[in-house]
Amino acid sequence: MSLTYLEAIREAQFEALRQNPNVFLYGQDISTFGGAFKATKNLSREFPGRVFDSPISEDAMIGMAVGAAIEGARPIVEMQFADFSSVGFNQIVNQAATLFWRTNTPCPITIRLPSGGTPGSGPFHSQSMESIYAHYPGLVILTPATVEDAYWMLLESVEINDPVIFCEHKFLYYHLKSEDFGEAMPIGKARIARPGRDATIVTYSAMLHESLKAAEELRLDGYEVEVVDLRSVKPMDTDTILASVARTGRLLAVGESFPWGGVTAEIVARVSSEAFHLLDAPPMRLNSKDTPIPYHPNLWKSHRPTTGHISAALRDLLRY
Amino acid sequence: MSLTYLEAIREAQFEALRQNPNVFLYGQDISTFGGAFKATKNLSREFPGRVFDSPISEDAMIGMAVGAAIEGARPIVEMQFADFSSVGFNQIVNQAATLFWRTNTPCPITIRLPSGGTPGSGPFHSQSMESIYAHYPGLVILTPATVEDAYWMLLESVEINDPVIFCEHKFLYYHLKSEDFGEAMPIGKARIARPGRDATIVTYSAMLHESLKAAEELRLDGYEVEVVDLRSVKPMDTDTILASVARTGRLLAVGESFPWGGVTAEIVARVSSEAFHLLDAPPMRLNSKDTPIPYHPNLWKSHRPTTGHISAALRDLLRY
Amino acid sequence: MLSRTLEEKLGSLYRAGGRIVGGVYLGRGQEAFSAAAGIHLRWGKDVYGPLIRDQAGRIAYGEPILDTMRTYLGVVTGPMRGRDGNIHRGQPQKGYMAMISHLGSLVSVVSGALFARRLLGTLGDTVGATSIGDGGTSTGAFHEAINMAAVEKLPLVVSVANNQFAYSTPTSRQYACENLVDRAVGYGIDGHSVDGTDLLACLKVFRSAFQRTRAGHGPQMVVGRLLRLGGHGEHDDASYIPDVKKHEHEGRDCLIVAQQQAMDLGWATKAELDEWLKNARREVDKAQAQASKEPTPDPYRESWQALSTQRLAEGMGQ
Amino acid sequence: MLSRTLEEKLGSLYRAGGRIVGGVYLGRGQEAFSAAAGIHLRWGKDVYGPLIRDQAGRIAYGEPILDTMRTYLGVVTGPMRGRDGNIHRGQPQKGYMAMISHLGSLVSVVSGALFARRLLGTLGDTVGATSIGDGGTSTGAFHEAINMAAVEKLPLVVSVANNQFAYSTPTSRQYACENLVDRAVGYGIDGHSVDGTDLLACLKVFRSAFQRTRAGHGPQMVVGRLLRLGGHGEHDDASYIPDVKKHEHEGRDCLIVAQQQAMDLGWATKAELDEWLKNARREVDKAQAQASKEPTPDPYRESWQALSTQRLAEGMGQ
Ligand SMILES: Cc1ncc(C[n+]2csc(CCOP(=O)(O)OP(=O)(O)O)c2C)c(N)n1
Ligand SMILES: Cc1ncc(C[n+]2csc(CCOP(=O)(O)OP(=O)(O)O)c2C)c(N)n1
Ligand SMILES: [Mg+2]
Ligand SMILES: [Mg+2]
Repeated sequence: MSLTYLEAIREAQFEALRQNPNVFLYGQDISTFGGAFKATKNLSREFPGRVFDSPISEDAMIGMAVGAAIEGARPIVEMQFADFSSVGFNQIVNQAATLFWRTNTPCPITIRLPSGGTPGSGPFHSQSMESIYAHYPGLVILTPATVEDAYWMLLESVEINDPVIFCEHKFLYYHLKSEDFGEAMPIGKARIARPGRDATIVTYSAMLHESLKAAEELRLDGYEVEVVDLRSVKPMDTDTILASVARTGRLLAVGESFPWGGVTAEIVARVSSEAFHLLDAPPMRLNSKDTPIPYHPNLWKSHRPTTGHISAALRDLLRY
Repeated sequence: MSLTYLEAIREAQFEALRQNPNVFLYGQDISTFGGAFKATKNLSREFPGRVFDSPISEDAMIGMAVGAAIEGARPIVEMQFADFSSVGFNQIVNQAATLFWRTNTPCPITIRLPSGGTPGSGPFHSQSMESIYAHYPGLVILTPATVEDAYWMLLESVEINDPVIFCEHKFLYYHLKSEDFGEAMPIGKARIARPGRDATIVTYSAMLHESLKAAEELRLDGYEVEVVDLRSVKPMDTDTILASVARTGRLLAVGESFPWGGVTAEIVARVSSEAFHLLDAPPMRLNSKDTPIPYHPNLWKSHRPTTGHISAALRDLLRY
Repeated sequence: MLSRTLEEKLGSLYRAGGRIVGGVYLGRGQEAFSAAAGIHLRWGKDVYGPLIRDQAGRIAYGEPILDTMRTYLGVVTGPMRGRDGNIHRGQPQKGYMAMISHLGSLVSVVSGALFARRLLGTLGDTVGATSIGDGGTSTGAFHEAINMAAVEKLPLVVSVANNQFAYSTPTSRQYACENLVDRAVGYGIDGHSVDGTDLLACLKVFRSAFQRTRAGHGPQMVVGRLLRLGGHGEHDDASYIPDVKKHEHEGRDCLIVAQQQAMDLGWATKAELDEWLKNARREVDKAQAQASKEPTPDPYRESWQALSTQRLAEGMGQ
Repeated sequence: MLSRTLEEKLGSLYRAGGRIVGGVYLGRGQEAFSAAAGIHLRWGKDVYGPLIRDQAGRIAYGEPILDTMRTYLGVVTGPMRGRDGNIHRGQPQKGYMAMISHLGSLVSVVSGALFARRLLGTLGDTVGATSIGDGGTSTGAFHEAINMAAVEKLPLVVSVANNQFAYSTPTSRQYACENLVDRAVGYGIDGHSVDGTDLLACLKVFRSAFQRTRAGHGPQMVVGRLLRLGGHGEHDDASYIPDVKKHEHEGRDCLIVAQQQAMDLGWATKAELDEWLKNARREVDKAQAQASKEPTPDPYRESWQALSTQRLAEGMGQ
């Protein structure tokens, strides 16, 4: 049996609903219809009365989840696309994220954001918002890159007593497959997705796979590039990053969100500040371009980093 | 005559209204009442029919400004506090910021965000959101630190054919005074607020003044710290930053927004990537703490960077 | 006059019917309602902010079919130059607003344009119109914008196409009132209800709504009851639309109704209608042929600049 | 019974009247309306999400005066521990929600709590209540939340305190309908209108609203017409409130009205009322004296952790 990343997300929700009667799902078209991507397929049938279609009201959806969490429920909220969470932004960063700090009341909600670009999706169905949410205190930001992580991290999200922004990547939904869900790895730890000694790529989500391909390309040139999969961008596992850079002396941070600030700037800033002496070359970063995400696949392919861009950056980095 | 930072903002709006009949003001309580901070005091009387009280509808306020800009008007929108722009977030980052790129139609709107902390203001009347907005393509983010910049940059904002997020700092409203508005300096250029040779602080807005005080403290220890005032965080004047670091070899980035990602990470990442060889010590950064902004002044004083924190960081940096 | 109007309308309906290759979110079943609004708007003069299912309204408004085709095909000659696509197209400088995906957020933009025109003295007899679906009425953006338009008493007509579903979500999970038109009184604006499958009725109600708004009575809300005859997008088989019987009346095809009306009133014969359809098909084919020949965007020639102000652009490429 | 209710109410009104040192946003003129809602709620049982001007409602609900005082003084013994202040206080674990500043955004939180109780089987006969001002009704958050509560048919009472101004903004710049209660029908919920200066009337209308919502009739909207007797905050002299005459009726002090009502109905004599006032003052003074002695927060003992999950905290201090 082979499971996709999308199926892993469904299965994790199935498991969460099965294990804990306090879990419920709330989102647009997620009940009978099973969601725009079918991430909740059949769940309304398997768990009657626990999967709800919501009105098109992202602000109220998050607010309602916060209220439910206060009462001991553990809601999983699906945003139809990450991009639409901009409408629920205030409730996420000001209501959910501050609740515990202000009132000592835990806020166990999981917000699923179908994230990232796919061809032809355009400026409003392609965004990667992890950099935005990670800026705010009080949120946990997860960015699974594998089928296994999609499953285990979503399941663990529901157990976490804080608001989790679960950035699942739409490009991986069908592309990525695995035989089983393997072993759980704790949230907060990065993973060495590929060991190497000449340079370190720190990345996450769909960019992991582009990076792995680039590392493979560089192997043909005789380089061993280490690839670190962050898994969660906040908390960010600085120790694992620094240990890798200690081995390789070279850093390339790769992300799919917009280039100004965000995950890759945070990676580079941490490494430069905390492990300056370990660096043999200037740290580099690679992001999407500083424009909205283009509709036409020709443009889109150039907008986000892909294997070609990453290989080219690596060559620059290694040449230094 | 002595003018405050707040008066500069009023005067700039007066001048904008006077110079250009297409300018109008839209915001909560800004008409007869003159705004929560009196930044539009008397303007409704001086320019009848051009200063409007809006309903409490931040989303629609921004949308309406975009529509008006499309028709050739040049709206200045006041958010009562920067924090409330979270409700207009979607219209800012997805409607206003993408308009030109998508449709080739300029979007000359200025959004004034009374930003930053003051004692007792708490989590929702103290935020600095420049790091959030700067992440998005299509926006210009201004962060004036002086009375002169408050005046000239606001006046220039209105002339810019793109959406401008004007982050004016509430702590400076009354504290900061100047004899006159001096000379305009173009947006996009940073300013050496204090020359030095031993270390560079790159900062902006209210943190400029804390940084200048810290630099003064360090002078007593015999150090000459250069202080760069970014003025606009996006575009960020990398050339001026790098030229300063070339002189001093040491970098400390100071900002008031939350610590994860954002302006200081961007500064450190740029310098590390583009001028690695110029650095004699690991670059450092200083931000607010990673919690909501506290209500009680005791906590608040420790939450954001102040002279003491900056001096301590500088000493670490210089000791390296 | 009415006949002429109707003629244009039917033409547009046909074209909307013989719809575009690559189109994804269709307005099948909503053409009469959409076109009846669009026909009251003057291309290049009035402000129009159409939504997903307003192909018919767009044509009635005056958008050239070629622009539609170019946008769907993403060629650089189209108004969106491949940067954005399909239903997001528009030409804001002409008053033809380009929606973003976030439902509800276009209403305030259309309002802002009208507000500015009044302020700048360019309003004249122009008006604005925009649309929303039953689902979109649940957004805060929609509420804020309607309320603001009411406060500003703008000359705006808002069509609410209640097609009984928002994607798969039935109205029972979207709102709890009897009829969405009941919201009008709470905003202090005029509300109109109409059978959205009946072209003549739609024309009539929109004519009166536009008259009223032009006469200074402020925003008008027109709620049309109809049914989306198809999936949400072309990928969707709409298997969740449960009992066709339940939707018997709204479920009738407004296009067939309109043709019958045209014949009954003697505005067109069956032969003429067939001829229009043929012409429409020909026109669509022609546009498609033309657009297909045109160049798709080239990333190396793309400016990759989100700002219009060159000197402030950072050019943060890879 | 009614007498007892009223007694508690008056007590709370008095306390609300002899209000707290350091308080900034007062509910003067709104006590009757606020308390009439709060009195129907059971501390530790029902869900209450009060807003800025609900001091009276909070007391009627059962919040200890000492918590109020501690929060205003920012001492660590208060429910907010100096981290947040004044009107933002609450104890969510008890069903007493702690508002954030963003108007409208608490309504969905209160709804969510009720939704969860129903789902988890803990609802029983409990209900929820929350408030909004005339200005707050313009927020998208408010609209989305009310609509959602209506769809979910939650046992929720929403008080709309129409005090004629939002900060300085008169209702003519806030909405265009006749009466905000006209929005109820558009949400498909019950609407009630009341003279917010008349305690007896307020008690009556809220009693019926709470009865109806408890009986399964879904959300209830109660609109009270009144006037804010003072500035928006204590820094504001409200010089923009133009013609007192215009607001003659709403402008009367609900507290005086209530006292008169109590005496007319023989529930209390003038002497008793005076005694209550004295007691209230004493209680407030006592709370103030106690809270003043308690420690303010110490940044060195503060955890500076925004997450409850220790192992996921980054501790990004300076
Ligand atoms: C704010 C927001 N949330 C979610 C979506 C995703 N979405 C696109 S269309 C749609 C359904 C719209 O339903 P309705 O408004 O009734 O219009 P219809 O498709 O029926 O014409 C949804 C949920 C969106 N576009 N915007
Ligand atoms: C979303 C949002 N925008 C702006 C504000 C700033 N603000 C605080 S109170 C207030 C006026 C509120 O008026 P109303 O709702 O009528 O309540 P009242 O003060 O009259 O009781 C405003 C604009 C806010 N709190 N939230
Ligand atoms: Mg619909
Ligand atoms: Mg009010």
